[in-house]
Amino acid sequence: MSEILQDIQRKLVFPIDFVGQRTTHKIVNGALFVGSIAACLVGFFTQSVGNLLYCFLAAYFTCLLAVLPSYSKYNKNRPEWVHPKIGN
Amino acid sequence: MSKPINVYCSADLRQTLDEALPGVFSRLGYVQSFKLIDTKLIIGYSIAVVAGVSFYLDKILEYSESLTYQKILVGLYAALSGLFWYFNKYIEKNVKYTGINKSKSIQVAATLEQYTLDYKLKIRDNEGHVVETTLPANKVFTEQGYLQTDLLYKWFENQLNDLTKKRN
Amino acid sequence: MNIRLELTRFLNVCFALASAFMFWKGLSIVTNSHSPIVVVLSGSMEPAFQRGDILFLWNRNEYSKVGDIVVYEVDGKDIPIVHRVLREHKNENSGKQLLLTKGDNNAGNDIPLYAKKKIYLQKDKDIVGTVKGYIPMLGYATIWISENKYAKFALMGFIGLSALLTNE
Amino acid sequence: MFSLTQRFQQTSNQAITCASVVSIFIIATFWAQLYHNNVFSLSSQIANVKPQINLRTSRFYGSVNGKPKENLRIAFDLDADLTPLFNWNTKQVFVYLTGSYNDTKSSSISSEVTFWDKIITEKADAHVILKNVKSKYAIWDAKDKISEKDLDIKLHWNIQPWVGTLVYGETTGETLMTTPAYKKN
Repeated sequence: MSEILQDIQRKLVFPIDFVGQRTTHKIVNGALFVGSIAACLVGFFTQSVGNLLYCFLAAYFTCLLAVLPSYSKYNKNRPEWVHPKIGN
Repeated sequence: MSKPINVYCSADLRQTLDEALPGVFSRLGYVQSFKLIDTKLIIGYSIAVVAGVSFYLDKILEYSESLTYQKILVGLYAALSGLFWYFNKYIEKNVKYTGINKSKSIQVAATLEQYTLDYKLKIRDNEGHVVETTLPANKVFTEQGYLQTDLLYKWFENQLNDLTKKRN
Repeated sequence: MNIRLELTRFLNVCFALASAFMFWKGLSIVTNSHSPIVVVLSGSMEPAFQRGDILFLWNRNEYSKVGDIVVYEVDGKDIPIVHRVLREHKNENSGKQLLLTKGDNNAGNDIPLYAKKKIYLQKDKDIVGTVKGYIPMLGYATIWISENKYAKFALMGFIGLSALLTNE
Repeated sequence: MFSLTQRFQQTSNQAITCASVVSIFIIATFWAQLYHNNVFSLSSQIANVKPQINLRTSRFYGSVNGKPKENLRIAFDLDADLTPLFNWNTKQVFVYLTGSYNDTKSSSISSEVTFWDKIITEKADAHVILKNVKSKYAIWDAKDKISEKDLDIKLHWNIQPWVGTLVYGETTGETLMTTPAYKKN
């Protein structure tokens, strides 16, 4: 059971490099911050909690779209790792 | 060797390196001192025991019957958690290894920040000499996620030579 | 095998479970209610509360007021009920208070729901807490889990596994 | 952020943090609007309160062991404009008419009962005008008699928000009513 789950977990990794990780972190923080403020403004001026919720969800899903896939631009700065000695 | 890790996960890198330290230093002739680790484990497990007792009392007693005990246990839990936090922050201070080689003792503190691969080390001996250095994790890991212990050993050997040079 | 390493890893699992449980216990002591956060299970308070809404309770008030939304438990039934206080009769000499409740969406009062022969609830015995705050919808997951036994096991397994697999 | 699940978790965590800050914003503006509209001093007119008492023997009308219980119903007029209670975080307003009274023998025994209530979900319906309406509930006391008591009748309201704390308040303009002695017909 746990082996299967571990296997699934390993397949779902889609890694990105360290520079990419820092970029996505910044994107998430920035986009959600801006999105929250926009949602508050839209919601307040239309006087509708529903609009606020839609706005906020839009920001959230945009974020997911921007950071979830391992786009190749997040993988341009892969460091050089050690090459294992043959016969090891 | 054990399971491969994902080399792009900073937490995995740090944990694997932390756990490799005792092996490297024992090859260098050091005997590990477990004082800090044991203290930490004792505090940690007393927290777990307090929570366990609280959970058990919650199962066997009615809410109103167990209330007094629960108040004490929650207080104890808060106090111990505070102690644990204090210990991590002001006493352990990221010290990952303490060891003695004859008359020399050595303390290794290490951190690896999120989203980086730089393992930052502070090696201190009993005479107060300190070496601050950085080990880029890509110098000791393969892309597949295996730690090359030999490379790690050699790297530490060089660092300790630096420390010895400083002393003389 | 390194016993300290295993102990440290196991401790992290313990911490994950212990902190969640002790937070709950701490909250229940502060609010003086044995379940300070409840999820609405029935539609009897619609449109105020729908199934899946999360309610925050407070039970340090000595008496309830008419119009308060209270959560109460009836002897022999293990599902707490969220309804509104329709009337109250209090005796400040004895500190006792009798309450009659009704669901906003129900036609009649709650007498048919009370234990046999009772036509009132007692504030000090039956009331779990008064509703103070509210978050819509988020509790729907817990309804799904409690009404689907496989989901419960899956969740427990998932929590345990993710605690074992993640290093942070 | 190295793996798909981590990125998902991190984004969701961050979103939850932001959502709680946004909720605080909603709650704060909600309260500010309530105070701005002076909702805690709204007035209501309650008039023409006519009590009527009869005897019931059902458990659902307060009777214990088949002993008859005095039940009270009233008819009343009501005019209250609750429009200011509606703002962007108001999901519904629950408005209820209560009577409070003390026990005739001991002043430390007191009661409050609900005669009538209504759920308002639309701002357009928030101006309540009622003429000679019968109370929704039959009232009895915890003891035997509801007759010959002085009831203080008041209109209360309770806002259920979309998110945040419940808000309670009462309107000014209370009326006194004395219930008659019960007469057998």
